[in-house]
Formats: sequence, C-alpha cells, structure tokens
Amino acid sequence: MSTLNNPTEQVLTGMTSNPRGRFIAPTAGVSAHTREITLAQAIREALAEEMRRNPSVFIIGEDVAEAGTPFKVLAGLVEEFGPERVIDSPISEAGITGLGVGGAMTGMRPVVDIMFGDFIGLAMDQIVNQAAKVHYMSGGKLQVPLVIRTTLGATRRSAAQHSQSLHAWVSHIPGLKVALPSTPYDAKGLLKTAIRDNNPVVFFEDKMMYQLKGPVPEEEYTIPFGVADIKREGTDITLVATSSMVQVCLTAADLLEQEGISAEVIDPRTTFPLDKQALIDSAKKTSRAIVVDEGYERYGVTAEIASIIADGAFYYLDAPVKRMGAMDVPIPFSPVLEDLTVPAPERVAELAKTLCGR
Amino acid sequence: MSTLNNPTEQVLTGMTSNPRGRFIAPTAGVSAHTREITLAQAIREALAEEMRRNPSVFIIGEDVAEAGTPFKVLAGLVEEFGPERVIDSPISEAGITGLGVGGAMTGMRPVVDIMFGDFIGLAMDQIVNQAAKVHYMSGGKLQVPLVIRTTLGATRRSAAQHSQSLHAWVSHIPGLKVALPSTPYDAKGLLKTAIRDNNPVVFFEDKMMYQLKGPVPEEEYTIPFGVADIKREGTDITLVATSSMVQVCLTAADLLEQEGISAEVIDPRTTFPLDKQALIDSAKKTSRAIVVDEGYERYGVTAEIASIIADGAFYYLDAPVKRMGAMDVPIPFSPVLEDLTVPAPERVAELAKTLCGR
Amino acid sequence: MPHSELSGAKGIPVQAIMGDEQATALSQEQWLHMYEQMLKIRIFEEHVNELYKSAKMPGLAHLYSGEEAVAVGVCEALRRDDYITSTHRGHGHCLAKGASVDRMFAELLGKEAGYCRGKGGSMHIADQDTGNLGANAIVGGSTAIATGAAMSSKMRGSEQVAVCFFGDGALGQGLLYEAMNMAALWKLPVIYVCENNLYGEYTHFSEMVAGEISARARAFGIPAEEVDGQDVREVHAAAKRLVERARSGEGPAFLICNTYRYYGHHVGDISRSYYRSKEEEQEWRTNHDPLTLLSRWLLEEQGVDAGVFKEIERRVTAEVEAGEQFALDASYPEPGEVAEDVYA
Amino acid sequence: MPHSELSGAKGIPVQAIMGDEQATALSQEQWLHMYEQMLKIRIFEEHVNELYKSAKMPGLAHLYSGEEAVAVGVCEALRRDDYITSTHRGHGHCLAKGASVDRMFAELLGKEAGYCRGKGGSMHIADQDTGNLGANAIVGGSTAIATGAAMSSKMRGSEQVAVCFFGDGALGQGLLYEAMNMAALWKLPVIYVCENNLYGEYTHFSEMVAGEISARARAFGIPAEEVDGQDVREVHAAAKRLVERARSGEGPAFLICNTYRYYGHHVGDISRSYYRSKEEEQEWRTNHDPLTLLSRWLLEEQGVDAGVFKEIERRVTAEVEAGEQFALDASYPEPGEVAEDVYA
Ligand SMILES: Cc1ncc(C[n+]2csc(CCOP(=O)(O)OP(=O)(O)O)c2C)c(N)n1
Ligand SMILES: Cc1ncc(C[n+]2csc(CCOP(=O)(O)OP(=O)(O)O)c2C)c(N)n1
Ligand SMILES: [Mg+2]
Ligand SMILES: [Mg+2]
Repeated sequence: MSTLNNPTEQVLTGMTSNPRGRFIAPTAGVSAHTREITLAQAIREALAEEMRRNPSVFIIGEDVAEAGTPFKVLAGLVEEFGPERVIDSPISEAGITGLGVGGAMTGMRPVVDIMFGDFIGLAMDQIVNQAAKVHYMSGGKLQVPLVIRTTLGATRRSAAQHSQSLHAWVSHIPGLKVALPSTPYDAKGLLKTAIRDNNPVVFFEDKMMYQLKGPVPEEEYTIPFGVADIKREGTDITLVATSSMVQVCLTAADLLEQEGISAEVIDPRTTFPLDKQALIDSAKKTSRAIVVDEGYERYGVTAEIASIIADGAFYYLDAPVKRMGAMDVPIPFSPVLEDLTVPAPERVAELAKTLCGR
Repeated sequence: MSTLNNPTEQVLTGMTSNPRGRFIAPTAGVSAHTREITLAQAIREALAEEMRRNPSVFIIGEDVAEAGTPFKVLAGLVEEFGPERVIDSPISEAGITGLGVGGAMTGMRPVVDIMFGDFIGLAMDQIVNQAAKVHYMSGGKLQVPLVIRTTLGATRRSAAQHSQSLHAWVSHIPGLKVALPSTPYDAKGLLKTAIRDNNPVVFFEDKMMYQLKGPVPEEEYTIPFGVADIKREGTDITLVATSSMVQVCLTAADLLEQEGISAEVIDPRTTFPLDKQALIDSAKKTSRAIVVDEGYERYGVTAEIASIIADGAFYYLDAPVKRMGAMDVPIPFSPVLEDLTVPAPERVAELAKTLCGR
Repeated sequence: MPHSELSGAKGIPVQAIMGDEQATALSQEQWLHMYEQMLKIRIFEEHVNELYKSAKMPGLAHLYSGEEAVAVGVCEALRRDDYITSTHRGHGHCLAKGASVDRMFAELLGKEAGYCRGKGGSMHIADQDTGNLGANAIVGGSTAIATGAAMSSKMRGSEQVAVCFFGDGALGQGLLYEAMNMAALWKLPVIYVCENNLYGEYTHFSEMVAGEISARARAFGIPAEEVDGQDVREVHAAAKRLVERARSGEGPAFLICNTYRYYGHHVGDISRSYYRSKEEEQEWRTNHDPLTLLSRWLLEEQGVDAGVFKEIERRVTAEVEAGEQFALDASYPEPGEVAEDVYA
Repeated sequence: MPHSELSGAKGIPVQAIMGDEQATALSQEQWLHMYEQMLKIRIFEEHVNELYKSAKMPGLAHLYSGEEAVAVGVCEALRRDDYITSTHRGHGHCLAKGASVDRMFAELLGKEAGYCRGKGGSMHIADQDTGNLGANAIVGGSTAIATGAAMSSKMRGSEQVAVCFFGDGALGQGLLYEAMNMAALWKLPVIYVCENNLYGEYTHFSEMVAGEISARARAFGIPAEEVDGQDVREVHAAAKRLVERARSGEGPAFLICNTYRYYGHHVGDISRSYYRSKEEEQEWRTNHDPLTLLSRWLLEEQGVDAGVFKEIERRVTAEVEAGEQFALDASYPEPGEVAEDVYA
C-alpha cells in the first residue's frame, strides 16, 4: 500500500520507495571517478570532509552523536570526530542556535542541526534578529559563519507540525543565505560551500530524499551559491523547481515528453542568492513558466520567483507564469489527504499542457 | 531636522510630524457622526467597545496596564477594565502567546500584545505550530479566537531589531488571518472584526502612524476581512499599498497628478484573506501596477500580490508589474541610511512614470 | 467498567459523600477501574505496534507502554471537564482522560471516524468532550497552552484544573519556564506533570538536564513533588492532593513521575542497544511494572480475587479488538475534506 | 588613567606578581581607575541625555546612570580578550570594557566614525577589539550568544571568559534557561550578570518574577551570588572570584547585582510617577550612589586626597566633551553604505 510506510524501517530515513524518487544525473562537474551514493551519505561526506579540513567546524544538535540524528544522516561522525565536535544537546532549538551564533562570532564554524524544519519557529529570533544582523549591525566587524541544517518536505505521515517546508521565512531575511539541494551531488557541493561561507546559511534537506541515490565524484568539489542548474533542457515550457519538487518536475517532464511537449527543468539551488538571470533566460527561451516548490503556496517561494520571471521575461511570455506550492492548509495526517497537499507530477504536467494550449 | 526625533516627545508615540502622515478620508461607511481621532485612539476604542461587549475579551502583554504600552495606545483601559482584564505580563513573548492560545481554546478571547513586530520571532512556534493549526488538527473541534496585536514600520531610528515589518511570515501560514490597517477608520473596524473572528488573527499596526488622525464614526461599525479598499481612484496605473505604504502611495499619486498621470491607490487591508479580484480588476482597468509594502522586498508580500496580478491581469497589462518593498538590508540606525530603505513617494512616482512611458 | 460509569464518583471527593467503610469499598473499585484503564492503554499500544508492524498504520507512533500509571493516576484525580495537554507520546493520556479506543484507532489510521477526522493522527489527538486539549508534536509546545487554559478557568471562575503532561526532554525548552513563571505569579490552577522516563529520544536525561528537576519548579515558587511513576497509588495520591490544592486557588504545582517506556522512542526504534541495555529494560518490566504492582497489591493486600483481573482483561481485550476492527473498517475522509477546518 | 595602561595588571592576578604591600598600593590605583571608569559612564550618559534633549541624537537611548558599579566592577575583573554581551542599556558595559567615548558618541549620532559605522546605534554597539560582542535590543537575546562564546573559548582552549549582562526583565525569557542548562552541563566559562534595577520598563520586577532569582540559577546547578550593585568593591570582589573560577574550568556562575537606574527607562521617559516615586529615586541617588560610595571610602579610609577626584573629573569631562565634539563634527555615512555589510 503505497500510502503507508515501510513496516520494517527502523529509522526515520524516509520512505525507501520514495514516490518522488528517481535517479538524477548531475548535470555538471562530475568526473570519471564517481560513485552512486545517497543524499544522506553526500551530506555526511560533506560534513566529514569539512571537519577534517577545518578544526573549527563542529556539529551541535539533538541526538546527533551516537544516534546520528533520527534520520541517521550523521551516523559515524561522532566516532571519527568525538563528542567534543559532534555534540548532543538538550532539546533547545533556540538555545543551540544562539550558542551557534556566539560560537560563530568568536572563531568557530558551528553546524547547528534543527531536526525538523517545523522547529525553526522556536529559533526564529536567534536566526533572524541575531545571526542575520550581527555583521551589518556591527558595521561589518563581526561575522557569523554559521550553518543551520534542517529539513523540509511532507508525505511522511508526520502531520502538521513535522512536515512543513518553511524556507520562505528565512529567504525573506537579508543577512541569511538559503540553500536547498535536490540531488546528492548538489547536497554535497552546496553544504561544503555553506560551511566555508562567512555568513549564516540555512540549509534545507528534503527528509524524504535522504535515500535517493545519485552520482557523486570521489574528488573534492564545491558548488557556488547563486547558480541555478538546468536539470533537464527543454524548449516549450520552463519548470522552475526547488528541492523535493525537482524530481516531481522531472517526472512531469517525462509525462509531457510523451505528449510532445519539451519541458525545461531548472533548479535555483539557493533561494538566496537567487540566480534570477538564469530563471528569466529560461523563461524567455520557452515563453512559458511554472514555479513549483513544496512550501505553502501563498506568500511563498513560488511568489517571488514567479514575479521575477513575470517581470524579467514580460515581453517574451506567451502565458501567465503559474505557481504550484503546497496546498494552503496545515498538513493533514491521513495519507489520503496529505498526498493531495503536495504538487504531483500529473498535476504539474496537466497545468503545463494547459499553458501550452493543449 | 527632519531626520531626528522630536526631543520633547515623552512616549514612543512615533513622530508627531510623521513624514508619511497626511489626512486620509475613509472611502466608505462614514456616517454624519464622525470625529477626527488618531489611529491610536481608534485602536483603543475598538478594544474598549469589544471588551464592554464581551466579557471574555482580555488583553495581555508587556506594560499594557498602567503604562498603556510604550506607545500609550492602551492608555486608560486598565482604569476601565481592571488589571484582571488588562494584564501586565513578564517579558515572555512566546509564553504570553501560548497562554493566549490556551485561553482561546477554552472560552476566552485573548488579545495578546507583542510590542514590536520584530519580536514575533520569539513566538513563531506558538503562533504557527499551535495557534494556526489547532482548529485543523482537531478536525474542526477546537477553535482559537486569538488576536495578536503587534507593530511594523521603520524610520523611528530604532535600528535593526525594532523596525521590521514581518507580516509576510504569518501571511504565509494557513490557519492565520492577517490584517494591517492604514487609517484610523480601518484600524477600528478591522480590529473589531479581528476580535470577533473565531480564528487567530495577527494584527499589524504601523508604529509611525499612531498619531495620524482621520475621521471615525461615532456609531459602531466593523469592516469585513478580505475586502480591499480603493483609497483613491485612478485610471492610468494601480498602486497597491499596504499599511504605512498607503500614505506613501497617496502622496505619490499627488505627485503623479501633477504630471497628468492618474494613479489608483488600492489597499488590500488584509493580506489573508486577500481580495485578489479587486486587485486584479484595478490592474485590468489601469493596465499597469506597482505593489508597495514595507516588508523586505524579497520573498515578501509584494511578491505574492505582484504575481497574482501578473497572472490574473496577464492579458491586460501594458507593462510588467513592479514591486517596491523595504530594501533588502537589516534596517540601519543612521537616519541618512535608514530613510533610504523605505519606499518614498518620489521613488514610487518615478517608477510609475517610467511604467507609464514618461 | 467503562469510564463513564464512574464519572459521578470522580467528580466529587469520595470521602465527602460516604462513610469511611464505604470509601474503602469504593476505593477498591476505583483501584480496579484504574487497573482497567492502565490495562486498556497497555493493550491498545500493543495493537498499535502490531498495526505498525503489519503496515496498516501510516507513519509512526510513540508508545506509552510502561508509563500507564502516570496518565491514569493523574487523570483519575481530575474532573471530566478539567483540562489536559498531552505530548507526542499521548495515547495514554488520551485514554486515561476518557477517550474511547475505537475513535482513537480510527484517528491513528487516518480515518474519518477518528477524533480529528484523520487530520491529527497519533501526535495530535484532541478530544474536547473529555477536556483533552490535544497531543502536541512540539516538545514542550503545550506548556503555555495548559497554563493559558488554567488562566481561562480562573478568569471564568469555573474551578477547572489544567494538567500539563510533558517529558524530561521538555525541560530543555525555555517556554516551560516562561509558563511556570506566570503560573506562579498569578496562582493559576495548573499542574505540570513531568514524565521522566530517563530518555529523550536516544539520549539519557542526565546528559540533557543539569541540576535538580524539582529545583526548576521551586525556583519559581512552585511546590514540586517526586513520585514513583510506576506506582499508580503513589501517583494518584500526589495528584489528588495537588489538584485539589490548585482547585481551591492555591496555585500551580509540579509533579515528577519517574517512569520508563518499554518500547523504543517510536515503533520503529527497535535496535536500542547503543543507548540503553536489555538488562535495564528487563529490570523495569520485571520489577517496576505498573500493572503488576497494582494487581499484586490488590490480590495480596486487598483480597481481590484473581478472577476479577481475568474478567477485566477479557473485557478490555474485547473492547480494544472491537475498536481496532471498527477503525480498520472505517472509511478514509473524502478528498474535499483536505481544505475544510482550516478556518472556523 | 586610560584603560589600556592597566591592562597588564588586570591580565594577571595582582597578588601573584607582587608582595602584599605593593598589592595594596596598586589596589588603590585600581580603585581610582574604577572610579574614573564609573565617572566616565556617568558623564557620558549626561551628555547623551543632553544630546537627546537638544534634538541632536536620533531616536532614543537607555541610560546606565546609577548602575555604573556593575559594569565597571565586573569588567575590571576581565581580560581585554574576555567577552561580554550587553543589552539595550549598554553604554556602561561598552565603556567599562574599554571602548572610547568618541567613537561611541559617533555611533549614537549615526556617524560613519562610530563603532558600527552608524549602522548599530545606541542599542547595538559592538567593539571586537575589547571583546564586546554587542549590545542587543532583544531582551535576553544575548544569553545564548554569550554562552556560545564561552563554548567557543573552551573549544579553542583560549581560557577566555564570557560575561552575559542582562536585566531583571530578561528573567522572563525562556532562552536564558536553555542557555544556563547547557552552560552547566558542559561547564562553560560564562558568568550571567543579572542587573536587577527593580524595573523592566514601567513594571516592578516583583510583578514579573516569581520565586527567588538566585534559585533560578541554582536549579541548574549554577552557583549564584547576590551583591550590592552600587558598591563597586563588592561587585568586583565577587566578579573576580567567579571569573577566575570560570577561567580555571569550574564552570558558569550567576551574579545578581542589585542596582537602580537614575533616569527613565529611556531618555524620553520623564514622567515616572505612575510607576515609581520621586522619594525612591532620591533615596537611591542620595544613599546608594556608586561614585559617592567609592570616593567616600577612598577619601575616608584609604587617605586619597580630594584633589585626585577633582583631577579625574577634569580629565574625564575633557575626554567626554572632546569625544562629543568629535562625533558632532564627524560625517554621516555615504548613502552607498546602506547596502554594504549585509554579507561578509
Ligand atoms: C521542539 C522539538 N524538538 C525536537 C523534537 C523531536 N523529538 C520528538 S520526541 C523527542 C524527545 C522527547 O523526549 P521527552 O520529552 O523526554 O519525551 P519522551 O519521548 O521520553 O516521552 C524529540 C527530541 C520535537 N518533536 N519538538
Ligand atoms: C524580547 C523583547 N521584548 C520586549 C522588549 C521591549 N523592552 C525593551 S527594554 C524592556 C525592559 C527590560 O527590562 P530589564 O531587562 O530589567 O532591563 P532594564 O531596562 O531594566 O535595564 C522591554 C520590555 C524587547 N526589547 N525585547
Ligand atoms: Mg523522556
Ligand atoms: Mg530592569
């Protein structure tokens, strides 16, 4: 029964048969020496490499050490780096974020783990009034090289307080950077960049994608922020997709292909800095665009991106820019309802067909 | 010196010579029995009337009783209703919000006072994960008739943590309603509606507008949510403006009139429910639109409204829909910098002229 | 005995309405009722675990097995219209406060007949009729809500008491201290019940809690008591005293119940050796089981017949099985319901 | 004597490097230095008030006058590279940690030469060079930041101590308890200095704080001390002890300094009778003034000549006046700077 979870699953690794899951080839930078690893492994590798490289990097969060987080993403790190650098904290989201800010201001590079993205509400003051503003308020003297790793994504049957995608909140705030990878390759490269960045970065991982596999080079690499990635080229319509929605849109593109519609799927990878030009250029090329993101639709990420495209590609558009976010309801528990709240490939394809006049 | 505050001011009532301030005639519902009162008085009247009408309404917040808040908005209420219904709390934004949620679930109608809108970060979990979701999560059984009154607006020389306009955050969240009045008339009518609503409502008052005067009827009235108000009719361009930006746009419209451009100024009054149709209709009529709001521009309220208009009026627009929010920087202290961060009438008018091809 | 049959007796202090002898007699009945309630939770949770293992339940659930004496001991000290707030590990609280198994199962399976029409699920069951303001998936998230309900009760003069259940993990959440401060300042009728089951997820509480738990309440001028949370008689006696104290206007209290969860943090947490030993688990099950402790006392010191327990078990099992079947047979919500109940 | 000239003596415990006699001799100089620092704060704040009243300062400011012994007594127990976090009422902490008046005035006036290039203003002055991690306009907002700085110091093995200044009002913020819990668990070198000046804005602390303040720290296993915050000798002695304890790895401490602000909550709060009496204000100014208490002791018991105080006052006044003039003459930031420093 696809609406239910896998009963033998012992850890919260997301569904093993992720309905959104599919293999995605990274579109750039992959060398001959690649392996297939999961997104969770990619995250773990990024952290391990950066912790080896720079002794000031450390991890703090709830059940990050022996447990390796409930998603097991950090498994093995405490064994290599010890409990001084992989620190199990009390259940104090605001507190650990604040400790991270103070640590970052004084020479460390903390990576704070906020288990579920829904919990950032608890830490918003520390993220927004402290981390985001210290550099500016101090006239450029103090820096906050802090990474906050957290999750997004629904369909895990976790209901209203464990399923939200709240990245719009932090994308709204000057002083923060926001990354949201959609493949193992992007996850590793973006997280390494985040850790080396001298600014607070909020890093959202789709909890349903942790077991998604993809090629990742053996060699070290990083991915710059603010560079969108075309996950699939196309000519008839642009599907701008973030995080979890990249796979939904790739599947939609497959469906559209069967109808003779060539869809381009482009992933901004960071909502700030945002590669506006690449998004606009794609829309100019195709003359149609849909923006798909798993955050609540209203006042969400789709609004910003849609309005940028509608403005920047105004004279090239053959149809209004459309948006698909999560349905504007608290996320329900019942699988039959929950699945309705997230954009699905069929719905994206349907809308795309309409825009293309089919 | 207009960049400095009034030295004789004894309470934080905002500037007496508010640079944005001007008289605004309410466009509807005003009877013969009107008086000129300030926005602060209008708020106070709304609270007093609703507290007289319904004994389950009470106020809780920091320095709300004898002090009547630092802005003196609540002055006199504790004298009429006593300290049991106008409750001075400790400095615990999350705590008082949570108390409000619990009170609202059990028969009361709390009005929680969060002094500066910047502080909602402290209460976001209670607002978003609790207040907004209780009704839905309980399958419709429990209700949260809660009002959170807070402030927005810069140019008070209060720097980065006391000047933000964070209404986009809560507008993003299903389960919440969000009101932001721009006149004394609207303030009173909308607040009364908010208090009678059976849902959590976040109510943003522009702290710089408290001393703004405007006509308010003697008789009781309420203003329904989700009904935009045309503050000035026009034919050449639509200026969608919220809260503090209504006056900015009215001034801009004056400037434009001198250039022979007729600007329509429309105020949605509530960001949720949002009167999409009225906004789209106005843009269809004028064929051009600028959305002006004091929140940070990126991923802010202007994005939602602009993308709705760009979509809904697509075939009627002669120019791309433009947006003006606060500059995407933490709000600086220095007046010479701070004033640059907020949309000004001249800049709105300039952009409007460009859009109109002048 | 179904919960409702005793509700009269629970509403009014027993001693107030009858002589000492009768009180003892009824007491025995009360203890048996508590036994039944605890057993109902135990068997309910076992069925939940099976539903998970057989892939019939969506998502996960945090089982209350082992901690039954806390919920039952406390809730039996409450009136039906008193409030509780509950946690992610909330099935026990919900049943103890009087919810029925069928609609709970239905909720856990995401069915329309569930307490929340399938929208809440395991972590959000609320039941207004029994004063359950809802489970909460934010650790510590309901501490202020319970305090607000107590404030509301005081304002309305309704003499309702609010009980806030939370785990040792919630001691890490600042909100608890904000709420306790106000409860103490304003003498609100709220009881903070800290269920210290030794772990927050996979971490021992001693790694997360500095100092003394009871001192954290006392620092706010709130009296704190600590009881063996496996002994329902101890829990109930303390709860009764504190609830009556709160009801009579003397303010909040804090009750630490030392307890243990038999299963993993959630149903999927089955390899636990990296954070706790099999021996420790066995020790609690063997020597500190709330059902065994109560039944042994009733058998050995109160002369209750062994057959009585058999009969209770038969009844409870039947009730749970029927409830489960009801839920399995029940229908899912209609798609259109997804957009209902967002606004009142 | 400028702060820097004493820094060597402050870095190393006095008794460790010289005999008892010399220690006393240096002590007197130290006390005079503290007097000078306190006086500098006092005079600085008077000028700030005048700048406000003459409409030369944008916005508002929260004056530290009356509380000088707290900032100075504590900061004189710190190394230059030790950290402090400060509050909306932060001018005193900033000066006491070694900032200079000219750049502070410039910041208050929003000038480019200010410590934060005019971007921070009164409520956000930070000075990395003296370890001041910044004032904070969120009540309690820096409690975790200070704790994080202490954690960082421990990780880097730098033996720096972090001091977190906050008002009685911050006791209402849950974050403080989250931070103290972790500081205690991990024995972090952080001192929580609670400046109880009796009021949070316009409300007496007794209406906002239930129980005992010191118990709130002790509940987390953090030792708490309470001193007369008007007596710099008492403050300094306690601070020194606690700072050295923290530096040597023995963990956090909590220091309550009972004090009083002479002016209103901010410069615009001039009609205060609805929340406190003129008599109360007078009593503090007359009988508990930190400058008077220290100078009287130095005069009467330490044989310091009255002329010394005159000389200090002359020097400080000149410094403050020059600093103010510097700031008045300084230029505003260029418009383009508004978009700088958003990202590093
Ligand atoms: C604010 C918040 N942080 C983290 C979590 C994830 N989480 C769920 S249960 C749990 C442990 C809670 O421990 P405790 O309060 O002792 O309750 P128990 O599970 O032992 O009953 C955690 C960390 C959460 N739900 N909410
Ligand atoms: C989180 C937060 N809530 C409210 C305020 C508004 N506010 C500014 S100062 C203050 C009182 C602070 O009192 P206290 O901590 O005792 O410091 P004091 O002003 O007495 O030095 C309040 C409520 C704020 N700045 N931050
Ligand atoms: Mg626990
Ligand atoms: Mg104070």
